[in-house]
Amino acid sequence: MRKMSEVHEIAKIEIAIKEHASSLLSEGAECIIGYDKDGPCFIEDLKEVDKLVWNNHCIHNLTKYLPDFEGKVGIVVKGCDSLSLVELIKHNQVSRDKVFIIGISCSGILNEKKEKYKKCKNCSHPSPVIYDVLLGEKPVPKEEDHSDVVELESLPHEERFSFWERMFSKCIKCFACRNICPVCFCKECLIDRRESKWSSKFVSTPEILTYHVTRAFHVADMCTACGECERACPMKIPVLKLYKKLRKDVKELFGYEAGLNLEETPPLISFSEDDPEP
Amino acid sequence: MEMESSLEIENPYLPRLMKVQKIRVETENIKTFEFEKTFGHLPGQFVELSVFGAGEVPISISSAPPNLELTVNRVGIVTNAIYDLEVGDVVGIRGPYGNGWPTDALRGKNIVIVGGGIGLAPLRGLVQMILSERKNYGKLYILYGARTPSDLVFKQDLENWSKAPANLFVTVDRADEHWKGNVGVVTTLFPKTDITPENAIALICGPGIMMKFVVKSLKALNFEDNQIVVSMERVMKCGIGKCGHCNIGAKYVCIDGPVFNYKEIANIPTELK
Amino acid sequence: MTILKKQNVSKLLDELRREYKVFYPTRDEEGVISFSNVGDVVLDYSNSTVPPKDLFLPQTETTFEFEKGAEFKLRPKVHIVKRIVLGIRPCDVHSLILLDKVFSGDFLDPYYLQRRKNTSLIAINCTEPEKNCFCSFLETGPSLKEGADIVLTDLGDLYSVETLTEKGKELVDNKSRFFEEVSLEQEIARKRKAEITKTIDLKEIAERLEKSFESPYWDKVSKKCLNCAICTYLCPTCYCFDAVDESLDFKGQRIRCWDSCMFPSYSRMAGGINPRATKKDRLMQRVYHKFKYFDDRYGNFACVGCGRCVAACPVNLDITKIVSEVRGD
Amino acid sequence: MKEEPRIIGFLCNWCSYAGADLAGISRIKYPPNLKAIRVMCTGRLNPLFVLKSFQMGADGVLVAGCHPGDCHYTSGNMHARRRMAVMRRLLDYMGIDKRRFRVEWVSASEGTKFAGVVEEMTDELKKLGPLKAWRAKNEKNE
Repeated sequence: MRKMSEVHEIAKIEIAIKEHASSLLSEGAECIIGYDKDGPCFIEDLKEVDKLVWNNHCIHNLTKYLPDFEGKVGIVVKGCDSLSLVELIKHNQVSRDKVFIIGISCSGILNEKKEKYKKCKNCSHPSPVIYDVLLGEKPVPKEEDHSDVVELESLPHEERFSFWERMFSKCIKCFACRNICPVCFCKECLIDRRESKWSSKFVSTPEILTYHVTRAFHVADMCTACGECERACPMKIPVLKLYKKLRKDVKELFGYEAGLNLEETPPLISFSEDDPEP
Repeated sequence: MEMESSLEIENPYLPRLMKVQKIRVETENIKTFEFEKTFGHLPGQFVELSVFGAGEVPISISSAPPNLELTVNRVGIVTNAIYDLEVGDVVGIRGPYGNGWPTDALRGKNIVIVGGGIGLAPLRGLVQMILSERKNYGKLYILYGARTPSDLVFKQDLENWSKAPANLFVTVDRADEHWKGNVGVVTTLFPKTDITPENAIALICGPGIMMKFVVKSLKALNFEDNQIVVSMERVMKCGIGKCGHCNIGAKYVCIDGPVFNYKEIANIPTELK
Repeated sequence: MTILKKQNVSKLLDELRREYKVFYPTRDEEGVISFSNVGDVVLDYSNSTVPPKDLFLPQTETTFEFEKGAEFKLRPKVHIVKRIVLGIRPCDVHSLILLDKVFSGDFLDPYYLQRRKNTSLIAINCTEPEKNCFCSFLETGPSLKEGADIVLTDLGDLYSVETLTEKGKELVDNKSRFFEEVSLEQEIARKRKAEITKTIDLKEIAERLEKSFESPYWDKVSKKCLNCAICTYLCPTCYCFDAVDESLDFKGQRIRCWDSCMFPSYSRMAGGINPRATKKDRLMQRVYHKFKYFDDRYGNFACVGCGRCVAACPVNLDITKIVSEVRGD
Repeated sequence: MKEEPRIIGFLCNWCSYAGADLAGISRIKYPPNLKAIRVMCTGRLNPLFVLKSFQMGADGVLVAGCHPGDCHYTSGNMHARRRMAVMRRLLDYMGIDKRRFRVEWVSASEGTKFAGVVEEMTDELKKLGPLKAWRAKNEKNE
């Protein structure tokens, strides 16, 4: 059960979102990317501002859509989503001055069964790290939780492999994990380039493993563990367990965490003389 | 495990093996391959050509029956593998597929043939057929355009056609120092002709954008939609109406086409992209 | 009427397995339901995550093997094992009726048809549909009248058994010791009525789609689409496939695998021109194909109302909403 | 008969490939289990190269390049060092033992070192046995 004060807070945020949306649109913004009752929505008309909602089900990471727009846009961004936005700006996919960030301090999103999403239970960034306006009271951040990664790491190699093998044998290669990922912004994915023969349409477990590991590696220093990939997966493959491992390693090896600030150089496009040996 | 007897049906996915008999270089990127004369086809039909290991692609037949010639432009993995074939190499061929040009409907008509680039390939067999029974048809106009003089295909045929009882007009988008003919896209040829829509049928094949403008020019000459016939290109994986790739609206290019009366597809917005 | 007691299901399954390869719904640790021939049978499911179409049109299959050498060899690989699919839902049975239309016709597809011919279907009527089910609007459920050999209906601790074909009747007769005869009235009274709550407005859909090619509605509705293949891969009626060669040295195989019209590569021609270049084009293609083109060609909508695409879409795109809303003006 | 381990070696053109050459010219004996693939620089190595090697049946993968600081292209190997560090841990996490993926710095003059690395790795892989897990197998539900 949610506390009364929380419900009130949520309603206040929704009103504020609508107000900001209205003023942005009247100032000439191309679009407001927010939530309506059916998930992501794109408000271009002042008359439609009332469709915008904020509630416990606004799970989608809307930053995915930002690179689709050229003009000025307003966007509703939760704490976790803001990390992806930092990465998008850092990698020149979005320009900071063309986006107005309506940041929301979030206390966790509920799934269909009215339970908090797994990733929300131990949220390390409930409040946006980047915003133009911040709505909601700042909740207390927690340390990023890597316990599931550590647990898998402690198993022998064979068990680790059979875990992933069982999981990935379910994969139907729908590419939802890739297509929903905000930092998978390549215009053409290496995996789709049939000329190169690096990947095949043949669906077999080794082929699928190669796809997932390749993608994981490509987003190693950009993944913010927003968890959209895992949520999108129709086969309920815990892919976040893979990406969180990379976040953990990149932090341990290079002291870097994706999404925290705009200044730090991503570690896999730079180096230092005293890097650890592989 | 108990086995049940297999269905006695022909496997339409199994190509027949054929050897390349002759190769003619058309341009830097285009070659014509000749195979043994085994099956009858209609001008405008196509085959599915396999280079095993590279894959399979639909290729229109560029000769009149009974000759089987395929003219291929190297643009992707498979067509590059085809380009590299040598005489004697084994390929797989399925087909012929598709409807072909409406040859019966052309009898007694004035015929306007418009080709762009390698789009002349499916039209070549038709021209050959018309010329071989010339008296059955009215006037014959052949309008052909390519990017540069070196991109013109079937140079020997063009030479022959210029002497045949036909009105041949050739143009290039960009000329070189030796080019003395017309310069400009294929639609710039129309004013040089005396084409009228009376008792005429126009048959077009070329890149989507070229066909779009040719249709526009023909309509400016008062051609009706049903006097315009186009040959379409789409991604195809099966050639037999199963794989779903080549649909234009409810039509499949592979079994309902590749030749369409423009009237059939005129109202679908993606048709000539 | 004939009944099958629930406690006899696994015994019947063991018996059938001696003669057939039997596929049935199973549930894994994460709750994903898929058809398999190993693991525990699950019949109290509402709908499988992945439709059983992959038993007939596998996601990946070898059509033939080739070997280059002094002599060139082609070996087709057509599948001829006798199978039973147990526990298939009415909507999925109807999807197979639609796929039959595609894979027969002027050209027969031996891979699909062979599997269909050698597979018996034991369907199970729906008593508890999911909230995204809308089969009643397409007349593909919740109860089955054609398409399977046997239909079961859940009546609490037993299933009523109905045979729809000779093949089904033979099957029940051969295994008669697992079935019982009981009086009719008593069982019918216990039958629950399945309730479909989701709606779709199919009225004049062909005309509405015809008129809305240029409608700005499509720009709006397609904006959130991610162009992943969930909706098409999980759709029991989507049949598009790709064919590719896989080879090492002199040996190889031609493979056909599912393809999705949601992928840009689906319609991109060699050389780079793509007649469906935007996600709007691709979403339109999916909707038009399902509710117009397929109907024009085969006389049915290519939708059986299973609701999988609605339930699984990560951005809540709802085809029932699109179909109900789209207007020409 | 016991299966011999198969190692795919990605050797940089300027140092390690020359190092391997030197090992050959100097007639240093080392196991024939390594299939060398020359790349211009370890920095050119796409992670897919490593993955694909395992997928296609390699039991081990060796990446060898110039010593840090000696890259022909100034910093290619420095970038590779970071990438391969991440890759190695990732593969280990996926169930491919760390010892199956080695990154070594071998200069053009280190023929002996190169031979030693290959020998060591071959021995280790013999102990670990073949990596069956990732090899291409296919067709479910038939």
